[in-house]
Amino acid sequence: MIRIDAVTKRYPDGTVAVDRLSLEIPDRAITVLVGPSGCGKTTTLRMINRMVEPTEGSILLDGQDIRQQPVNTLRRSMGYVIQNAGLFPHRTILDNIATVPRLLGRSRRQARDRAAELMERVGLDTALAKRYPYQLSGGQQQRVGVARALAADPPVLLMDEPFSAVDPVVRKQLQDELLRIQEELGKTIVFVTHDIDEAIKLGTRVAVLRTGGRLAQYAAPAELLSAPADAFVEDFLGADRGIRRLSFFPSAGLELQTAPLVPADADAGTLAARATAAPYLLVTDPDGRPLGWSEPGRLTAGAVDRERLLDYGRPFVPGTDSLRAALDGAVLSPTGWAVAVDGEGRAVGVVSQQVIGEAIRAAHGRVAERAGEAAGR
Amino acid sequence: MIRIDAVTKRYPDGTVAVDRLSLEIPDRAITVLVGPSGCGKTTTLRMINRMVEPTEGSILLDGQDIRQQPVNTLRRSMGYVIQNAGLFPHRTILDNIATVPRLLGRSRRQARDRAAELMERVGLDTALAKRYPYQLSGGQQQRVGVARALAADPPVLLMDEPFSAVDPVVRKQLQDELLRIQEELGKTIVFVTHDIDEAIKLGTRVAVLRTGGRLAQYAAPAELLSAPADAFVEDFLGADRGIRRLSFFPSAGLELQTAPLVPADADAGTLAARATAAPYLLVTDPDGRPLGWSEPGRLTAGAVDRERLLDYGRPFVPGTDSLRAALDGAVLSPTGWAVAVDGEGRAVGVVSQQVIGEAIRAAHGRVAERAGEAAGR
Amino acid sequence: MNVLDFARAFFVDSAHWHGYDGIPTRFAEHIGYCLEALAIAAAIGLPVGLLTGHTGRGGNALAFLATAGRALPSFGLLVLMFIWIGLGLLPVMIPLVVLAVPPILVTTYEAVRSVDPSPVDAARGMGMPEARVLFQVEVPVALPLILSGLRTAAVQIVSTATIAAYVSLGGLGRYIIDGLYQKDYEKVVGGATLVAGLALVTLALFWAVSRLAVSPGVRRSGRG
Amino acid sequence: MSGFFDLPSDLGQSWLGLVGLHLREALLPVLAGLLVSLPVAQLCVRFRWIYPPVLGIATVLYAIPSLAFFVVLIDYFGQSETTVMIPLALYSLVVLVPAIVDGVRSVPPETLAAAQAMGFGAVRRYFQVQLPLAVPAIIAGLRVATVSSISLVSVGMLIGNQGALGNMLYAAQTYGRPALAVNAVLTIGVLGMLADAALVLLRFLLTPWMPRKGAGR
Amino acid sequence: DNPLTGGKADGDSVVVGSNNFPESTLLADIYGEALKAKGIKVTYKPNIGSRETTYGLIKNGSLTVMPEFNGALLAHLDKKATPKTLEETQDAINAKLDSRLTLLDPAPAQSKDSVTVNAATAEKYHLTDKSSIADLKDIAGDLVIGGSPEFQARQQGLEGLKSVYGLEFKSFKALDTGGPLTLAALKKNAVQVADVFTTDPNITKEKFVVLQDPKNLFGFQNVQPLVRKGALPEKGVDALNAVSAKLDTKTLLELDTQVQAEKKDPLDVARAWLKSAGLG
Ligand SMILES: Nc1ncnc2c1ncn2[C@@H]1O[C@H](COP(=O)(O)OP(=O)(O)OP(=O)(O)O)[C@@H](O)[C@H]1O
Ligand SMILES: Nc1ncnc2c1ncn2[C@@H]1O[C@H](COP(=O)(O)OP(=O)(O)OP(=O)(O)O)[C@@H](O)[C@H]1O
Ligand SMILES: [Mg+2]
Ligand SMILES: [Mg+2]
Repeated sequence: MIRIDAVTKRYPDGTVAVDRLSLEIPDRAITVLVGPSGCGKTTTLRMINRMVEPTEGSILLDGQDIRQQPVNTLRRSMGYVIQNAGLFPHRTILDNIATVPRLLGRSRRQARDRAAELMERVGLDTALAKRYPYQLSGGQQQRVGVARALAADPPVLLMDEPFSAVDPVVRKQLQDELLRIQEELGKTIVFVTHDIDEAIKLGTRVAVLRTGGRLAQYAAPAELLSAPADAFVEDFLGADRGIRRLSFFPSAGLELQTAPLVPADADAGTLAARATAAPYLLVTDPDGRPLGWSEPGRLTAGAVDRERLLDYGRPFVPGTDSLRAALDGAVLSPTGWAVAVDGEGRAVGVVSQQVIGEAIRAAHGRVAERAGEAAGR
Repeated sequence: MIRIDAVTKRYPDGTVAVDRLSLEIPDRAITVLVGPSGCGKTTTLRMINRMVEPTEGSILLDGQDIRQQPVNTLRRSMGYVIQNAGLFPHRTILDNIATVPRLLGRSRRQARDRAAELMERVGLDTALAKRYPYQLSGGQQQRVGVARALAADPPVLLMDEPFSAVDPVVRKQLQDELLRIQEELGKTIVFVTHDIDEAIKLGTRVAVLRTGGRLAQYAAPAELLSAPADAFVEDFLGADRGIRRLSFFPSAGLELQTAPLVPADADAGTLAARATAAPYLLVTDPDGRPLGWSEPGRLTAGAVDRERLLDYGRPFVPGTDSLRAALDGAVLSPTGWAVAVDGEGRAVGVVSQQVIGEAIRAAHGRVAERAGEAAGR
Repeated sequence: MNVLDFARAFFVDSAHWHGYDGIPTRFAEHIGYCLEALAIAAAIGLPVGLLTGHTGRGGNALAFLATAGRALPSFGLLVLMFIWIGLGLLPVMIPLVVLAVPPILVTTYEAVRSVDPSPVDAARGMGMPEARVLFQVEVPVALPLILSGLRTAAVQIVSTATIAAYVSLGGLGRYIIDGLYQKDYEKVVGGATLVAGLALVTLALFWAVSRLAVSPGVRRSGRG
Repeated sequence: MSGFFDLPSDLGQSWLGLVGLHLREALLPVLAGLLVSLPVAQLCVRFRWIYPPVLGIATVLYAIPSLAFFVVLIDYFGQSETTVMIPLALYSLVVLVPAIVDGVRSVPPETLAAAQAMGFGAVRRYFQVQLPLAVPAIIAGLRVATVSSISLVSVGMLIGNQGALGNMLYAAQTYGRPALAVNAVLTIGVLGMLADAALVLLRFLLTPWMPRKGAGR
Repeated sequence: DNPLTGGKADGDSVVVGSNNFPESTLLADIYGEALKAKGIKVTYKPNIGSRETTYGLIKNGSLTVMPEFNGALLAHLDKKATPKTLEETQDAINAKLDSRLTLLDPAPAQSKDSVTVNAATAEKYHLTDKSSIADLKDIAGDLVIGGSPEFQARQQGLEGLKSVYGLEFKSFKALDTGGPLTLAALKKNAVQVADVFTTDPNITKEKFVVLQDPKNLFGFQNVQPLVRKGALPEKGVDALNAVSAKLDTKTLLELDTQVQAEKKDPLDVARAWLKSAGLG
């Protein structure tokens, strides 16, 4: 665990970048520092690997003051990833990644083998190994940066706005990969961003800093969304707080209705039987994939006019997707019902917006209960 | 009206940047070109002011081929705003803005007066007039860019990712200001971005381009969200399509309930009378501002324990805010009810998630009707 | 007779190809002076430039020194040093070194200063000792510019080493000074041609060195 | 005749006179070089392919020792200032042309695009945008060219008292007065540095629009 | 005249030039001041360079008056000439002299190039001021000779030493025209033999030994003004001839000593002498 203890950083010019900050950064989780430009995120991060020395306070790594070990040893035990990756332009991708193992005295061969292994882990084609950084796209460079930081298998990873220079699509990929890597490797990651969405998506815990380097709130993302500590945090979280928070409510418990599902080739009897099951029926193709909604009265056996079916929105996968996806599906369809599908896209049920609403309220209840328990302890 | 007519641009190196693109750009509206990096947005924009000449096809401005007037006359009739503003670093802010009026032969005095006027219009303190660009923040520079483009009062404004280099908070301000300016001045604006949120927020119509410079879809934002033309557009719009679309559904028609509102100092009689009105009551302060929800049973006359009230989420302003805000409010509160307030923040009613759901379905219906009418015509 | 004829006449005259005043001897002498001067200048300029560039300190003092170095006239220094020191190689080396240090110093400083800070930051962040940061990151990335500083210095030395002849040393300047006093254009043009040729060879050498020594990653990303 | 500023009669000038002469012989060539460089550099910017050959020719000229130039030029221009100034002007090209080319090329593309979009024609764009923005680079080049020109003039002494302050070097040798050589070297050095400082000041005055941090080199 | 010569030989001003050695400058000052004393406007162009250069300049009109040494001038004009007398020298020169130029009366003062060895060499090879250049025949191969760069290519230089005395030195070191480089080199034994002017005050001071020139390679070296025809008014010609008449070798040596050893300004020395001789 990294423990930042009442740390203040005053730069020689008098700027107070960080002001009496205390944070406990749990092991094997992603802790995100977020806040407006100039609020001291980078400074805080760099104090952890002593690229900046605190003016006051101390930082403990597993209970030991980080000033007690030689600075370069400390840094080698922490991966560091920055915006634009900061790759060495004069070295090939492979040698970039192999840098720290080489620093640690590994043989060139060993270091390169390790580098090749890491390229795969971060999703880079090993055909790129002999290329130079300028021959890579921004997203690829960023992956190399992550691989390089991981090369010595350090327990801690410090990441300073690593994805902010790539376009939104690639950024999403990189975020997903980071989550995957984190799941596989269980590193202690401190991640700096100024993008609240990124913070909420990636963070196990999120520390919101305000200008002047003071801590505004430090909480799990769901808690941040449901109970912002003050107006500053609330503003910073933006307008969609409620809906975004639904990302943390699982859709697993939703009670799906299967009665409104009818195959396109259903016979008249089936149709008649389902007619009263729901205001709308979801027509599916022979594989069970949703085609669209129809009022029961408009359906005739064996002949579905696909053109006349109503849009079924964007289906969600119960268990995998959150209530947010379910609600999105429900409000997207004119019927107000969301379609649930399995991993292969086959409809497994439908759920009304009302049921989703109840699930949301129930989830609120559970959160409140847990909060109560936590408070009671 | 600007009419892009089957325009193709092939660069000398063989890259086809724009491929048989046809677009009608309406007057006095913001038309947004959006698409992934390299899809030909900048090329398209620059063909409009002939900084790039089409290989094939033609562009008409108010029915006249743009090649028929002298190129510099054409360009002076169009404002052009780009990322990082492209300000002249060697000229003061005032002189930057005064550039085009000076080119058009206005006297230095006149041009500067005009420039000062424009600084105010775009929200720049005139105290900045004598500064040089390097002395301004990114957001201020971008405002100068807009002012400069407006200086000659051109009917057309071409904007190429003007806000993409500033941070999200400033970016939102700039977007809001652009909408305000557009409302005041009624320019024909062609706006390039790769950010779909920006496109949806600003665009009267949005043209989605795909890599290779072909048009994927050209529609109003609401239509884009409800009926993406294909999987590419759907992917490009991202996951929150349904909820984002609610931004275009007004909250004005929502039926508000006032019965659950109780003042904090309500007497026992009032409390009793309201007890059955709803599962939860919204307690308000003496000014009528919401304090929080409570189950009726938990309230005792004259003594509200504010700590025990439930969070009322983020209230919405009926008429001003959209159904998106209302739904956000509803899912944010553990009660599932959204609070409506007036401009001063006084509670004017509450609405359940279910009612919002119905309103959404009704809105869907209206859209479908209008689409039907449009198709029928 | 035009310049080309003079040059041809100079080179076809077999008398110019052997003996103590022959082209091979003079050429070797000239190269000797140049190499020595460049080596001394590099030994002064490179370490100081690397160090100041790496720490980012002393830039102003360095700029002042460099301007001073450039402003001192090589020829004047030569005469002064001759008056003070007398005959010998030292009076020639001093002005040549004074001439060559500023470009090496300033370019090296600028080259290291202008290295993209993010790889350097990353290098520190991964626990590289400062010396390695300098020699394994900053220097390889700054190498093209550092070489260009050395190249400028080398070409200036090649051209200026001709002044050695004024204090009765050898080198290609011999032909030019002798040619001047003997009113022998063949010698002057021939000598000048040899000097220019040597300068071109120097350029080519530096080009070859930068091809070999500069990482393709830096070469391509630098100038495009 | 032994004071620091007492010059032998055969120099035909007072110390101050030599300073004036020196400045003229050094600065006129740089000015001429600048006037030639501007259009040449513009051509190089316009037509990229002529830049390498132009640079190549300039480099070769630069490599030719000034004395060799003098000897050949004496036949055409005699023992005159012109003879001394022509090579100096040629030398300034090798510094000025790349400086201007780089300066003009380093104008941010978005600034140029903005100018183009505002309807600036090519000429206006050159004079109102590219050239002013290239001023820092041009002056950086001028500083190097001026300082080396000032120091190179002294070689003119070898062709018969055409080296202005450099002539003192000859006198120092023949009359065995080292002080004269010290005087010459120091005066030339100080002149060079003053000229450099003047150019820095000029840059400062011409570019109020540049961030004012550090003095530059 | 070529307008581009940059010379100031226009109209009324007389341009007096000199070669790049102190004696030449001193002579130019003497002749120039004598002209000034007669009210003629004078411009000096001192320290120009070698004869090869100055002869070209006076030919093209950049210079009007040039103090010359008749034997050296002849050697420049005609390498083969071996005059036995002063008259023969004058005739030989006049035969080859450019038609636009003329020589005024020669002065008795002579300042010859010479083959001079330093003290160490003299001692080593037992050379005295009675020894002849020819005595170097056997040892020349071990000796380095120094002189002005032009000495290397002149008849009255390496070429003559080879053709007249059959000397082939180990190598030649280009120095200056009997100036500080030559002295330094000779003193430091960087050269063992050098071309030193016979009027050089350093010869006695440094115990250099001037070798005899029995074959008269360096010929007559009388000081003699070379002028452009018609460029000098009559009174000027008279003034210069009057100066030459009073200038003998002893005087010249004395004046040289004042300039080179006592470091007086040549102009002051020239004026003082002219005054004392009743010419200024
Ligand atoms: N070396 C320094 N000297 C002086 N002030 C500094 C220095 N580094 C940073 N600062 C100042 O300290 C404050 C915090 O800087 P820091 O870089 O930590 O912010 P940040 O949160 O990372 O901002 P951003 O989002 O822009 O990266 C800022 O006001 C900054 O200007
Ligand atoms: N001058 C040019 N010469 C050759 N190809 C070009 C040129 N300009 C642009 N292109 C190419 O044309 C395509 C479209 O470029 P364009 O700049 O219009 O894209 P864009 O949509 O604006 O991209 P971005 O979002 O990155 O700004 C790209 O593939 C680009 O590489
Ligand atoms: Mg930061
Ligand atoms: Mg673009």
